[in-house]
Amino acid sequence: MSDGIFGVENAWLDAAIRIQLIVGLMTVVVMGLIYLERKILARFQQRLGPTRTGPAGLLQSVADALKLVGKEDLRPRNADPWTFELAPYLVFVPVFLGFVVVPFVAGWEVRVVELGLIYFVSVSSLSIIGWIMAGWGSDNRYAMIGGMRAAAQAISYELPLVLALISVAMVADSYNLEEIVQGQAATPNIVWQPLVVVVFLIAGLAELNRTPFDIPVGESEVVGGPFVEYSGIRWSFFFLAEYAALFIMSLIFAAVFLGGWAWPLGEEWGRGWQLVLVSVKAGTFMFFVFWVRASVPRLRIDQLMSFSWKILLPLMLVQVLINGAVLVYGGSLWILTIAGLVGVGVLAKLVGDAVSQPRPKVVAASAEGEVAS
Amino acid sequence: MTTDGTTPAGDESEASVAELVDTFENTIWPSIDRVLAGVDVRPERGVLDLIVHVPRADVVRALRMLKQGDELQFNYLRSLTAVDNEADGVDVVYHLYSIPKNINVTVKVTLPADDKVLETATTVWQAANWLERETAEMFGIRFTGHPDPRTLLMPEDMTDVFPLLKSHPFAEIELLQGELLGHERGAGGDE
Amino acid sequence: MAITPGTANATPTETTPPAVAPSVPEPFVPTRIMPTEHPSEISRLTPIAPQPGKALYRQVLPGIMQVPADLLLAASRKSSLWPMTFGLACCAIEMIATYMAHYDLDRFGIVPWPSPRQSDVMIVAGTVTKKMAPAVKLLYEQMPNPKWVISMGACATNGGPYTRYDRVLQGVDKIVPVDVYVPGCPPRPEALIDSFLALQDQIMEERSSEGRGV
Amino acid sequence: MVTETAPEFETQDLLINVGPQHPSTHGVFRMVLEVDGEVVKELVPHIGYLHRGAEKLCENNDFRQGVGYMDRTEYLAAHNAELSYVMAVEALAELEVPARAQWIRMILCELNRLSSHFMFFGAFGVDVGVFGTPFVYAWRERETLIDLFEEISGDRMMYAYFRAGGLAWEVPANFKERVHEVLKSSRQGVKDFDGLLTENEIFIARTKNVGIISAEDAIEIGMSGSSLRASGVNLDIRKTEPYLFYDQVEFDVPLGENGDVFDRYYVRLQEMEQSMRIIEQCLERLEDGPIMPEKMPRMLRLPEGQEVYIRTEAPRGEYGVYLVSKGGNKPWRLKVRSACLSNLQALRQMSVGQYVADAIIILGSIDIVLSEVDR
Repeated sequence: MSDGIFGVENAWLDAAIRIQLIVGLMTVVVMGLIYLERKILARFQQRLGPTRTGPAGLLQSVADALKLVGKEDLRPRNADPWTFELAPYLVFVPVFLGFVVVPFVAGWEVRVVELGLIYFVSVSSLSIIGWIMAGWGSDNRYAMIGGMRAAAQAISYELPLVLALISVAMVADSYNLEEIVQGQAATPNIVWQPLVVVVFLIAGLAELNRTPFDIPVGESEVVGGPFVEYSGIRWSFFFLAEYAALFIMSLIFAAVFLGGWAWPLGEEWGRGWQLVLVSVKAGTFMFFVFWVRASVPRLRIDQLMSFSWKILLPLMLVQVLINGAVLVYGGSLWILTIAGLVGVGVLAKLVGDAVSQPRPKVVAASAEGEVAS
Repeated sequence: MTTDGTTPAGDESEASVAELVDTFENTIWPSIDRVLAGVDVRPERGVLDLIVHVPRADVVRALRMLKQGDELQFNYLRSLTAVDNEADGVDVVYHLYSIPKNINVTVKVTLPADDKVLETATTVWQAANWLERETAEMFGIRFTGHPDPRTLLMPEDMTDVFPLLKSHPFAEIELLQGELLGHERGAGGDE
Repeated sequence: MAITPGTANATPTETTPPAVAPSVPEPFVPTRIMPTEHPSEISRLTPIAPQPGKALYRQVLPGIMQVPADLLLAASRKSSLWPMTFGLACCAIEMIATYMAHYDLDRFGIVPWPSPRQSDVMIVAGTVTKKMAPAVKLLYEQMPNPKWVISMGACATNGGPYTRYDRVLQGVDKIVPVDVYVPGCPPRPEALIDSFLALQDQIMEERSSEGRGV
Repeated sequence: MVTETAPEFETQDLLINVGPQHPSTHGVFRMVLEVDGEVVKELVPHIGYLHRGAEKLCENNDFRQGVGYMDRTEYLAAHNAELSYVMAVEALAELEVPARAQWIRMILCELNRLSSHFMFFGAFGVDVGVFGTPFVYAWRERETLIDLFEEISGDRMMYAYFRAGGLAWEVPANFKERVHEVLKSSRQGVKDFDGLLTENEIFIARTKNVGIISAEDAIEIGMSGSSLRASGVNLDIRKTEPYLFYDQVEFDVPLGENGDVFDRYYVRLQEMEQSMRIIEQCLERLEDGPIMPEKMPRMLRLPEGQEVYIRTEAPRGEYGVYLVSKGGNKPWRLKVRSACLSNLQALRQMSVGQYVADAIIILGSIDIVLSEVDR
């Protein structure tokens, strides 16, 4: 148990200070993320992104936040009052609860929880209730459909996510995030579990409701999904929760798969280098999410569900079986790597031939082509 | 009366009669005349394609014969509209095209100005559905037997205004730009 | 603020005894021709009056703090105007052109948002017909305060080339209070960017007490 | 392809109003979907929100002023719309258009087909779900095309450049080099879209075997243009009834096989390559000469009691102009045959039984322009 931060002995006071640090860090980071996403997406589309508000547009998200605070607070007349009011908090709070276990740098997590991974997964699945409440409470058909879709998607992608984290915990032989990170001082878990990394990326995208899985909030179909009726500060809660979830998911990805602050030589070079390590690794996950959002179309709800239940889940079950067999009977960990790579090949082949056909030949009828009527 | 090519015994000089009665030899009139044997049809030479006048009573019968006949196969209804000629009624115009034969014909039906009722052509082509709804609400024609006679472009409860009729006035400009600057209405060249 | 014709400065000065009573130019009232309304349409086309907001933060803050608060809020509103994706006709294509890479409204913090609840500006881009008018009014009511309307193009300003047809509403300001008019048919993307700059100046002017005060 | 759900638990159908204001209805089109879960049981389209009486107003203006209304009726392909109207007036007034004007008209119509199809790819990409990249790619190409149109006619969208008898004024001197430049960037644009969307697994999964319409139904409903050719019907007015000099250039007409959303997308992609081929051939055969007939009547008066129905192949399908004149300088009746109106009639038949997300894509694949639907 690390001693209190700033030498504070009282455990409660220490926890309170750390939580305040996290909340402060979170608002700054989320605003930076919103600005970064707009800039990076603009760059993907050969645009400039916000440049006018503040130097190079840096104050853009500050302006957005202040404007949203100043907006009128609307509630549809026949909306269900309590569910409508409470939905933003039920989406926002679980994401912040997840930060208790996140290992930023060697001693800087809020609490070292023995079952850290299980706590993170169970807390992050609470926000689905908020989505459904938002969908149901705002008495709008689009919101209703968006809410139902969000529920279906979150449940069907929760299972592969949990199994992925379990199989990594089996390799790292502990649920405590700090021990998982310390165990990776020599080699990060991505080496042992390549298939699990791919499945975690896919399921992570689905959990965050990002393209190609942004079906609940797909603009072209359900016009913003459950958030259609929210405006002003309530809507910004949803918006901040989405980016906070992205931030926490990228930190967990960095910690569990890329070795967090331990790999390479994290212990020896002290906290400064560890901070650089964690931010670079989390940054790659976030850049991957922005990149996918700019280039991949949206899946349909039935394809999304069948992809999770019929492909991701069986693969993860097989992976857990192989992990168990190798770890119990003492085989070398390299067998896991080979099994993982074979799994990635199987996944690619399943996705590949299920969908794409040879390039369609469109018969070009010359002038006197006969008429197929 | 079907012009069977022979000129009626008239007293005009031979030359003027000849070019008066056009025998449409290079158009598709002969085959149409054969296909529409039972219908009293009057041809007219259009600028681009042949125009055929069909009496109101058996227009749908003629259209079905034109479509189903294996000689002409007009299986594509290009467009259906109406022309308001004020005093002498409204004529409904069908532009047909045969994809296999690559030929065109225009079928016209004149309706008297007082009772504008015509049998629907949706039984022959599905394309006529929306075209007839639009023509009905714009000219005040009632197509009997139309599957769903709601208005298409006008609001649902405005079934008594027919904008494309010549009698329907153009709207007056409510506020002229000049008036805001103090000129009286009609001072400028506002005719 | 619509230009109110000649009321403010028409007061004659009493100091010099006027040789002849100064003829106060009575304001010219344009003869407005009543549009030919179909009975069922009159109820649907009643205009919406702009209602000023409540500005709760001004009741909370002490006097001295109100000026910087106004400035800060107006500056943030000015630099993050979210229009609603709401194109009617040809002007919508020019509006899309302004969002795209060549003219890029994102530089000004202007991002099109699909739902009226989260948007501040309604760009009426195209001809407002009398069948579409109730929908435009509904969208305007759904937008939270402080909201602004840009009437883009000749059709939205006064009916444009389609004025002489009675199914077309001669100007969207007949049903919704408009802040900025953009001339052109369709206006060039630069004109739309200029209208946003004009709207931003207006927002900065409106921030003090007698402005919209929202 | 949708499995029948077990009937015993009673579900209540939901009425969704995809209203006049919706990000992917390409303008003011409204459809009311009756939805059971995610499957569309009934679709009722409502149009007329942009009915602004272009036909009635043309009757009040003389023949030269009608060109402006044609631009605004089909605002994505203004040249093609102007072409039909101008050819109708010339047919009635028996005006002989010089060869150079016809070649320039052909080049501009094909260039406008390119810019209209680019707009379709941009809007369709956003419907399928990519956040904005196809739109920006499409507009990068459209901006180069629009710059060229602006150099020629002085306006970005409403050109009014074709006049009864020929063209308004001479094209700029460097016309040929500019067109070659624009073609190079358009070729790059078509390659980008081919890479971005055609090979994309999720795009194929979303669009293959969705919204299928057979050739017979398409003909029965009166569809035209790429949507009809995607169902395998070989009907292209540039081939069947050649106008301008289309019979002197050779090009192919791409046909789809099973008329689904992917075929409609892919036929348009192929058509763009054919258009570029046509433009290159036209550029070689373009020679100097007058662009207006010498003896143009000062006040265009048309003969008494004549009528004509001219149809040309616009990007969305057959754009026909039926012009009736009873003498004088104003048309007695002008009817615009809108391709989108007929293509839209097939929407209900294609979308019933599919998912809600598919109904949105099917609407996008027909590529409608609302001011042409409602005129």
